[in-house]
Amino acid sequence: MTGWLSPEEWTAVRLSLLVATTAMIASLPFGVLVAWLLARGRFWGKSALDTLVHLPLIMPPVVTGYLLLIGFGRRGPIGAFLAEHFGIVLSFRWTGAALACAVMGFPLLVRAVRLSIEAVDRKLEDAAGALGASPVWVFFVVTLPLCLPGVLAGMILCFAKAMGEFGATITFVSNIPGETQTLPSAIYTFTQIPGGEGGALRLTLVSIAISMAALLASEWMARLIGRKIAV
Amino acid sequence: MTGWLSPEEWTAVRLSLLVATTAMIASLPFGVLVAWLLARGRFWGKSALDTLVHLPLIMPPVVTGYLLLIGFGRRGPIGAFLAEHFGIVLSFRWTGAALACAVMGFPLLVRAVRLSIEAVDRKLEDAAGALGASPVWVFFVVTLPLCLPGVLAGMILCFAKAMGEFGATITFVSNIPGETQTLPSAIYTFTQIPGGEGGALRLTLVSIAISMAALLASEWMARLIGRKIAV
Amino acid sequence: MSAVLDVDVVRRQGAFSLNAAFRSDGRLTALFGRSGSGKTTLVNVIAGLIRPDHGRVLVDGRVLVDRERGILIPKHRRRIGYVFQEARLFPHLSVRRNLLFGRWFAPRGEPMRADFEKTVDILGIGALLDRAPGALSGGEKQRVAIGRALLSDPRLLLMDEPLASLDDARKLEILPYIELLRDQAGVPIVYVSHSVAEVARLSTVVVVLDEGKVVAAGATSDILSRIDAPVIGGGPEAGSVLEAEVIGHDRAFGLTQARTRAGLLQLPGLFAAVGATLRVRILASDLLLSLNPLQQVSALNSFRGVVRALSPRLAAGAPSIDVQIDCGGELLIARVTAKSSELLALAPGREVYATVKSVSVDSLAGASYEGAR
Amino acid sequence: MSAVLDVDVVRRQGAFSLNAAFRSDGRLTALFGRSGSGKTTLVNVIAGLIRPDHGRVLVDGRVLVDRERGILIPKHRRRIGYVFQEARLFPHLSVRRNLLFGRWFAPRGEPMRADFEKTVDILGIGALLDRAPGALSGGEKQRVAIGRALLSDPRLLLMDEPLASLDDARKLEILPYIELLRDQAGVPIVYVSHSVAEVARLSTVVVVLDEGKVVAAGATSDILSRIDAPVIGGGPEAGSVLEAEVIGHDRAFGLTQARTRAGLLQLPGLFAAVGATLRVRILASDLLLSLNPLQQVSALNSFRGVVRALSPRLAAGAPSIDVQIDCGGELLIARVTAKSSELLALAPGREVYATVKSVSVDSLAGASYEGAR
Amino acid sequence: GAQSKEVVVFAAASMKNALDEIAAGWAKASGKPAPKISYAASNTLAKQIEHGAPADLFISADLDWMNFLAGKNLIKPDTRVNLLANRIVLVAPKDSTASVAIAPGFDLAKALAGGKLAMGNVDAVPAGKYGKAALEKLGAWNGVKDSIAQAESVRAALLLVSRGEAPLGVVYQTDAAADPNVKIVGAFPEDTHPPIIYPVAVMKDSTNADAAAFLSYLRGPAARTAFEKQGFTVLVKPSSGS
Ligand SMILES: Nc1ncnc2c1ncn2[C@@H]1O[C@H](COP(=O)(O)OP(=O)(O)OP(=O)(O)O)[C@@H](O)[C@H]1O
Ligand SMILES: Nc1ncnc2c1ncn2[C@@H]1O[C@H](COP(=O)(O)OP(=O)(O)OP(=O)(O)O)[C@@H](O)[C@H]1O
Ligand SMILES: [Mg+2]
Ligand SMILES: [Mg+2]
Repeated sequence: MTGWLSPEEWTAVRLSLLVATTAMIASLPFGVLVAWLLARGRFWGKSALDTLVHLPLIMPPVVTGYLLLIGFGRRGPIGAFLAEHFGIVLSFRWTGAALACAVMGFPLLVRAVRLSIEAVDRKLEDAAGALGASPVWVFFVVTLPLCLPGVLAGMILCFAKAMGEFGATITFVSNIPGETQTLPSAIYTFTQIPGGEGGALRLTLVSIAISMAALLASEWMARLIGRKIAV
Repeated sequence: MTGWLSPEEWTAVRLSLLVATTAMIASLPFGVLVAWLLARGRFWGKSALDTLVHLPLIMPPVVTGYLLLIGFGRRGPIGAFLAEHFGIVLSFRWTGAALACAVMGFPLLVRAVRLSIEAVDRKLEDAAGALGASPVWVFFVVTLPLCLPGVLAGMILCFAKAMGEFGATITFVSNIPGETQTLPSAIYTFTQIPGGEGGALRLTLVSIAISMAALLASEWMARLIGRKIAV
Repeated sequence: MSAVLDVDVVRRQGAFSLNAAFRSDGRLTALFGRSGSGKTTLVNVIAGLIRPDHGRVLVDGRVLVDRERGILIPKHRRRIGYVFQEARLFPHLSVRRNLLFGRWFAPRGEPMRADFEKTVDILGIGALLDRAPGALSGGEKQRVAIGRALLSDPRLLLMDEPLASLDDARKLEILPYIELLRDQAGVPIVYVSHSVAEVARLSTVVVVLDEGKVVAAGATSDILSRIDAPVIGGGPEAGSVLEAEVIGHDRAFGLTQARTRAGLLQLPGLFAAVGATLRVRILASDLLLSLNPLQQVSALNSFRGVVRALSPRLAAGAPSIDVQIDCGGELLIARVTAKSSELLALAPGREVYATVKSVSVDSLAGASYEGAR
Repeated sequence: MSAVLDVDVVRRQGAFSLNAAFRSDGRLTALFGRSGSGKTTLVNVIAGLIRPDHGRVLVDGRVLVDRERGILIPKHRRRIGYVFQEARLFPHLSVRRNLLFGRWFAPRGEPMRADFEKTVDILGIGALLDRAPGALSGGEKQRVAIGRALLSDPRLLLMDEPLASLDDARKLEILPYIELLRDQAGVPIVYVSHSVAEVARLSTVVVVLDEGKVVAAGATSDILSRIDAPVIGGGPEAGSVLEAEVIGHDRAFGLTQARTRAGLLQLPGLFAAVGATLRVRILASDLLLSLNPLQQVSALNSFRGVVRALSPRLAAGAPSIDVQIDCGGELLIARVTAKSSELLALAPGREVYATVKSVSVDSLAGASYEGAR
Repeated sequence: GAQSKEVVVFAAASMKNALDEIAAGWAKASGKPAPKISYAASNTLAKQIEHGAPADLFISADLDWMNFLAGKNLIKPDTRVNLLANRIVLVAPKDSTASVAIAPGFDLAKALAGGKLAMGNVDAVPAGKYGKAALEKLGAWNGVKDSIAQAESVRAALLLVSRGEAPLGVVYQTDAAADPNVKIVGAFPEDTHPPIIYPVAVMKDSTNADAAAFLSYLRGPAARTAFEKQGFTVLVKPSSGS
């Protein structure tokens, strides 16, 4: 297969895996938190938060990417702040690609987790509370384990999205080989040149193969979990 | 507000609503069916179906659009078949845009419904079966009502996605004002013009407003349903 | 005629394996056994919720499943009313719709045997009809579940501890209704219960399960009068069951007179025709033994008999002795303290009088009670 | 000393409103009442799962909630062991982890009062420890739920029909353990049950609810001997409760002798020190009335008394008469048929002998049974 | 030196084929690491540079976006050069029988016969803008302006024609030449639209000395061959070693 993909393409594959995995893992805690807030919280501005979470879905990816560029770019307010205080530079780095993918996958992650949290029987949470578990503990020892299927589904959606996302990525961090050129960006580039179809197809198949592996792994884990918590 | 948007932009707004609503409604039965198959079925090729459903998420939208064009275009096998036998022409029509949006939203719809179906207590389905309901009836009178929150979530995800989708749409059915120029296409156009940010922002806000309304409506319905089926 | 219930099934689940074979000719078959003995599993097999690994289930001659012959009637074609151990109400439907659920699927044209108004009335759930199941108390849920099963117009009724969470008054109202269903509608019933009183009252056949196996099966009177059958709790509820024929009523005092092999019996008034046979149950602890007939005493029933055997008990409570007395061929059991046994010098062959108060005599299957309300 | 339980709460839910005020000094307070009378709601208020609209709850002097003073201790700080009406086990945890759940959250350092091994043993769930709750039978779930509550080392135990779905033998094993907890560990218990026998045995104070209101509250003996208190089932379980003082044991026969105001009583043997006081319960239907003392009879207890009142009953079953007899100041209730009443010419003022078999005497709170196993 | 950093080039996506080859050639010839080339739409790249993208060299597909950066003072004006030119042509599917003579006042609508004319977005995509200008100049615009299928890129427009969705399309000669499923029906005279120019410049913030070297290589003979192979017209004279 090494012969089948050029070294740059291998780089893109590796980078995509890195970006998708990072995006998935890094957005997980925030996604679960937001999902919990939306599922169980009662606070002012909940609808606003809900809309905000859905924004990357509603807006064309290019717009999302552009807003990221404005906000998190080297000269953007958040980007400058992060760079200055934490030394985190996102613009035109793979970390920025991960951010873009995380943002794009966020609504999917949140929705899946939220649905699962809403399906958790509150009576069990009450029972845990009565047995001495504080709300935070209840969340970690009852709610979270019971909504693992949703967390898993959200993660795989986020991962798959990250494997396919390029509109926001290319707009935010460009398409620099070895740094920000993920598989979808590479595929996109192929579609823009005469005779690029073959290359695009090849890379698409690679992307599908990777996602399929991730999907199978997640289904397998979900089955394991499902067997454990079947009532 | 009429003065705020040009007549063509109004047309784009109307068209987007039409396309998103159609995509959402038309994909619903298939989405629910596939979700049910994935959640409850045991058949050969289930993993393949699972991957297939996720494809639009994994592949860059342009590739999806490209494949749609190849399959459903005037000369594509399915497109030719549909045109010949049913008189359904998708290329350069808003129906094609709806198809593209439906395909792009499909993984989100399916996953949400599937999660909800998986959360339905099988004991209730058993109870319905014992009381004389055939599996099909069980699905319609027990499973489906109980997973309405997921169906609703899937629909809103699909709708939001349709409001933001343009990569596949524009590749498949191009950008014909009044026919296939949806809001995201119009926004995209603005982003391509020096100084077009203002216009892009304006249309993005319109898009957000619409999706927010849909979101609030769905949350409201979910609460109604939730209150009804709270155990 | 074929047996009402003919079961011979094997089913493994985890470490537990059900291996139950029995036939029952009773319209109401009680399943009895300790927690975890496989009652629910067996009922689920009959309902079709669980597929047996081997064997067959026939109800009224109809094959529901026969693995060897490859027959497996799907659960929704079995026409079953199942009262689950947990209520399992449909949370998205109102109480009314839960109750009517089975009706949607009952074949049209056939007249419904259970009347909605009446069932609702007896179960005392009239005020709940428009509520959601989530807003019901435990006992209310249970009652709705019973109603749902009864109203599905079943050809077979499976009841898994249906009255467990109900108060006595409520039980007393529901029991006659189940009897009515059994006798008048002719619906065979499989009834799981831990209450000997319920079982004794309702069932004609008892099947006792232990660790997935049938350890005893037969007529209720036989099974329940076995002393100390360890599986039926051993404790306070041992007793004897007598066949009785109604010979008259004493309307003035609200008493019914019946003849048993042991002698004449006066019991709380029943609506039963003269000549009807019924079964009555006398608890071992309710039977008073004396060497001479008692005079001027508030107990109307006294039988003369001969002690057949003494079985000391050391189970829960205190040491006591269960005395078997042969009264005209009927075996009665009396539980007495060791001290009384000694005082009366009880021994096989000794003649004694066994006395029981009318109010302590439970009449069982075969007769309906005077309306309780 | 402050009351063990001091409740005065108002709570509306839907059409139902709970409006309960009572104080209890008993270590075990029984909640009694028909299905839907508000028992679970009240228990939930005490547990903190439901917030009362008004009022307060104090346990052993500690304010759990006082809406007027704005105090509301969150449920996880109340140190409660709650056995829910439905088991509510955590489906993702093994039985062992379910049992140990409460321990994770109990403050470190304090010694645990309930012993894991012993509790598991008494509940008979040792073989289930590594199972998932989904693979348990109904009764097994219930037992694990009881174990989970006991092992959480609670400062207050709430039990909502904990033994409803268990067989008698199992109940007899678990009851003494609850008594032990109550007496030795000193954990106050609120116990919901439909079983008069359970309530009579365990509780010192009974609170009777009806339609959300407290219709009776007081010492168990007072409440349970009220004739026909309609809320407590009316039916077969009416009886009287006597205070008794242990005066000796008859080890040979396994009997305990006790003195009551009505007279000397012999009852099944107890582990109770001489001088200890206990309460015994005699069912109205177990009491035999005669005009003369009975001779040579297998009943060891006979009291002389005077008829005080006759109350005819027409409730479930058959017409009968509840006779109140004053025996040395203690009021006993006997249920007899109208016919017997006439035969004996019972009327206020008439002198009678009331006889009861030792095996029919239940001893209640205040003494533990001789080990049942 | 050998330790020098790669040159980062931001280039219009349509140049990938040629530029990849040229970059490899330069790396081999100079011994420097191969440039990193980020291909995307010119507007995207321009806006990224505006927001501080680390580009050394920018090759735009039209003058507008280079002017945009020049206006923001983000390029080194003295390095700016018009590198390539392209032409727009009218294409039809390979099996098409349409014959159109592009001339002032020609009836394009008739040639479409009710079908759509595939173009890049006429407001945004350079090829679309040029096409629109040409059609206006030729007086054919009003006849077809309601029959335009505006694609997101010129490649997508080409795809519509090559898949037979649209009977005609306006695309770059470079793209048309490479697609075996289309044939060129006619070329638009160069005077009917603004010149189609690919300008290049070194960015103001670039500190990489190799950028200038690569730029001059782009203007060299090796590059010319590669560009011409893809159908571009090279505008610069062979560099005299600037
Ligand atoms: N969420 C609710 N909304 C409205 N009414 C409710 C709700 N929960 C319970 N009720 C009603 O409140 C009353 C008391 O319920 P509760 O569960 O306290 O009864 P209970 O005494 O425990 O009965 P049971 O013995 O049947 O368990 C019932 O009439 C019930 O229908
Ligand atoms: N899914 C399962 N997997 C493994 N073992 C199971 C499963 N379900 C039940 N069992 C075991 O099978 C045995 C019989 O269970 P069943 O529910 O039939 O008991 P039961 O007689 O109804 O008891 P109870 O009176 O407590 O309801 C129990 O020991 C139980 O632990
Ligand atoms: Mg069971
Ligand atoms: Mg309750």
